[in-house]
Amino acid sequence: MSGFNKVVTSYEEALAGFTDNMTVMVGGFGLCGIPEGLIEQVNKLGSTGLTAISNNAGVDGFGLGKWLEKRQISTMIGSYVGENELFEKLLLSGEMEVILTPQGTLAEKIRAGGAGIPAFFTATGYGTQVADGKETREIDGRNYVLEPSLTADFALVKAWKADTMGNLIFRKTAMNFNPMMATAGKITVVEVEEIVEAGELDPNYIHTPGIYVQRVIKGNFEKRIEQRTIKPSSEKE
Amino acid sequence: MSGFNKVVTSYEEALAGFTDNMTVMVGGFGLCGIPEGLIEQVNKLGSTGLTAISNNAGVDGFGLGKWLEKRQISTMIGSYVGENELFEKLLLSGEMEVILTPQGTLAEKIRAGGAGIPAFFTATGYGTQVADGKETREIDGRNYVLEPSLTADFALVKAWKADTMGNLIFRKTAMNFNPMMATAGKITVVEVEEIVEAGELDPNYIHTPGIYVQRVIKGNFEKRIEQRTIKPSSEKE
Amino acid sequence: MALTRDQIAMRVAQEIQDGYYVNLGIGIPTLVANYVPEDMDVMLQSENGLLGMGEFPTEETIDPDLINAGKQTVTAVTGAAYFSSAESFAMIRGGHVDLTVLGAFEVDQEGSIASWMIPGKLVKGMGGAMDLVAGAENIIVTMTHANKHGVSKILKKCTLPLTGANCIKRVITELAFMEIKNGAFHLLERAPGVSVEEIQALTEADLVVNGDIPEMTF
Amino acid sequence: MALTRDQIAMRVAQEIQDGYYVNLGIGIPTLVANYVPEDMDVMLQSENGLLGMGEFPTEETIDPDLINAGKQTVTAVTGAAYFSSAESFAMIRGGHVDLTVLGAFEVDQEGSIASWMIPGKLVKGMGGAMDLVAGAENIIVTMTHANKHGVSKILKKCTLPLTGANCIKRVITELAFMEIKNGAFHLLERAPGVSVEEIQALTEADLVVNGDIPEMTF
Repeated sequence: MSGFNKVVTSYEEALAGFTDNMTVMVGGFGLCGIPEGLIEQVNKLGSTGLTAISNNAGVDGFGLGKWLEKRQISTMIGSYVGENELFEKLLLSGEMEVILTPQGTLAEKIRAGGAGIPAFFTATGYGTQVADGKETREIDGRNYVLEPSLTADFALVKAWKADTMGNLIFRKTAMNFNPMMATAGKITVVEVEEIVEAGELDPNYIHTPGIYVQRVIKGNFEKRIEQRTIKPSSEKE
Repeated sequence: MSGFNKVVTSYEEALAGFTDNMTVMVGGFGLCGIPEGLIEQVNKLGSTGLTAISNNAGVDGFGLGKWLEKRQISTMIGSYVGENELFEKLLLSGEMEVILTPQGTLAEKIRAGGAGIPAFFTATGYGTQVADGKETREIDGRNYVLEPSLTADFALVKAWKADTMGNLIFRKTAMNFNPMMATAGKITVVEVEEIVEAGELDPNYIHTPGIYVQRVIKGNFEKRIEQRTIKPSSEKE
Repeated sequence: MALTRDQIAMRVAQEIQDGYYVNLGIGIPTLVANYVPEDMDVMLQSENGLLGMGEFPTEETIDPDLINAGKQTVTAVTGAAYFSSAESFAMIRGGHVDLTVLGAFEVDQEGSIASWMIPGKLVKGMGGAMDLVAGAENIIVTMTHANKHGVSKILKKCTLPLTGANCIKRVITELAFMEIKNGAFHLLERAPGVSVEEIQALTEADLVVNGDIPEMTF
Repeated sequence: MALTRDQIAMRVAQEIQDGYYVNLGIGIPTLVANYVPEDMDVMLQSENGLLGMGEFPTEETIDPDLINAGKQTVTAVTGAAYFSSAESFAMIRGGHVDLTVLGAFEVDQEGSIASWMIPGKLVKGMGGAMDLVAGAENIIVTMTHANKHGVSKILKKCTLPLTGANCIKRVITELAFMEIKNGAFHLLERAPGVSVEEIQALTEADLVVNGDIPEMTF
């Protein structure tokens, strides 16, 4: 199925057409389920003026933290700064514009963008600074905020397995923002742990149908753990 | 896990609390993936004044066609009348109120209802009678209609397998409207082909997490086919 | 001579590209699948929740849980995926389907289409048609140019309840391939042996004819 | 005597019912899981995309693909399910979670809560907190009654940027269990050995004290 073979073999090819000032979504929650090699490649490209949409911005020196170090992001749309000191510094100094967005609203804005819904109402953030400048409305006695959807020039997604046609499955909580972002990129590039032949994934359990995916590349993942929490050895089941 | 055992063993129990004038969602597309036994039970109960939300209304004598025969539905919200003669008759005579809703808008209204989104904009139906009386708005040069979400007192859902905790998987195109409806019912009752122990369904491939499900019952399905189309025997692969 | 239903489908199929995700409506559009060039692959989307619709099943493989949007039993091809109707229309509304082909009762020079209802006579419901016309960038409408009494269906303004407003750009009838732009139909191709005058006679809408209009080739 | 962090968690746990789906925030709320009564089952929801969060893993079972909303490595219990963050917040916003427990910097008598930002000092982002307070019918806030300088955090009106307006109904501090209704805090229970006067002294908000206020029991 030549027309449906989405596999590329180099990161250059995976990010062909990626330029300065683009809007780019990056999957992952913390460092879990991030497209490590694609992030690295954008860092190598050195593209600047990016609007990055991602729940977090990695940690100092890893994940999107690398884009911060190189000052590649001019606007960051995310929900959590967390323990990323450089992020907090760039935010407080105003060097980088940061649009803090509630996590669920962020997820839904991306899902809406991919699904052709330009805006929706949500109760989240009503009465807070998140609602500043946005339309609000009372519906059936509750107050809601109108939230516009999000799309991107590129969506950089991490999946567990892809078939050659771009059908995807994710693994455990490494799924997080990846499926919605896959739907919301004009060009969706997916970095996976394993590429299988079409037909090897059960059609009944595909998380993201290939129609959303333009390119697939096999990556090598470090899978760094942010909070390594282990059951104390004294504790028994 | 006593508190999470959602299995009931009789249809009476499955529909306990179901009364006249309720709003009820019924899964299925045509006769594919409909909760046959639950539909039958509502027919037996003889409840009237129902607002039924379902893509179709079955066929004469089967599925929701039986509710039509008994005049149990006062308002039908669906997208397709199709070849159901009684439905068309009740619609044209005005005996039953029918709110024809585009299929994708219907699916999204139900998904939104379950997801706490009270209303969203869609381009579907703009400039048609579907938009009559609804707010419209131009966003980034396109015209959209504001659609309120849908919820129901009961959602009657058909799944392939459930575990005792109400985690569900659907099979092939029998999925259709069932997953969204499962999220949008105050009481969601699921009729399945097989009930398995908790832990037997792979957590990575559960279509509907048990949090949305209140009751599960094992059914026996006729699975009537509406359009039996077979490859002519002369045709070879 | 006017095209047969199969010839209309053949002409539509020429617009398909390798790797297209395509949604085909009921009727003539369904026939398009038969004429996809051998060296091209397309994936058919069925809006009830299937990407990768295959041919009809055999007696042995028939499965009541596997139907298409026309409620016919079908099969799934290699690489197919099943999903909910919400996901399916997310694809459609979100503009992810490359080509949509559907029938119509009427189209007009503003790009509006009527295909779902004849008041007092025929009420089938719009099903997914309104979503399809609103969601697709690339739509081809297949229809007959006029009814059997010779009354044109290619109109200045649709008379029937609309399925969508200002959304149709290309129409293929048994007589002509036309593009809608700047408030008029533009004649692109004629059916073999059909004259511009014959097309003009059955077109109520403004029809722009620029230079020589080529015949369709198959 | 003021409650310990674990005692606050124990008191929260008494509000849990068998079969509850519960979302526990970071800090004291996390401890609640340790005090769920033996004869009850709860399923913990983690908003990154897990229903049925289990205890921390061992060195052998640790999996970087399995973390909770606090980004800690965890396990999943029998009957768990994984899903996207969109689905996760559909659950939360749609009101499907039975109980949400989370911390706060301040709460006020209008039911507003501030928990995510101290201007110029601390910017961590709201994460899922705004969705949780907007989505849950049943929320318990756990917090300290006052800061270490004795300045009350139980206020007439929050001074910090809000996480949510008019959404909190129950608050448990190291001193008291209070309900918010009709524009005031209502004292329901005292920590063992803590007097109403001590609570009053550290409460800036209007505090309604009706009759004898029982001590908490554990």
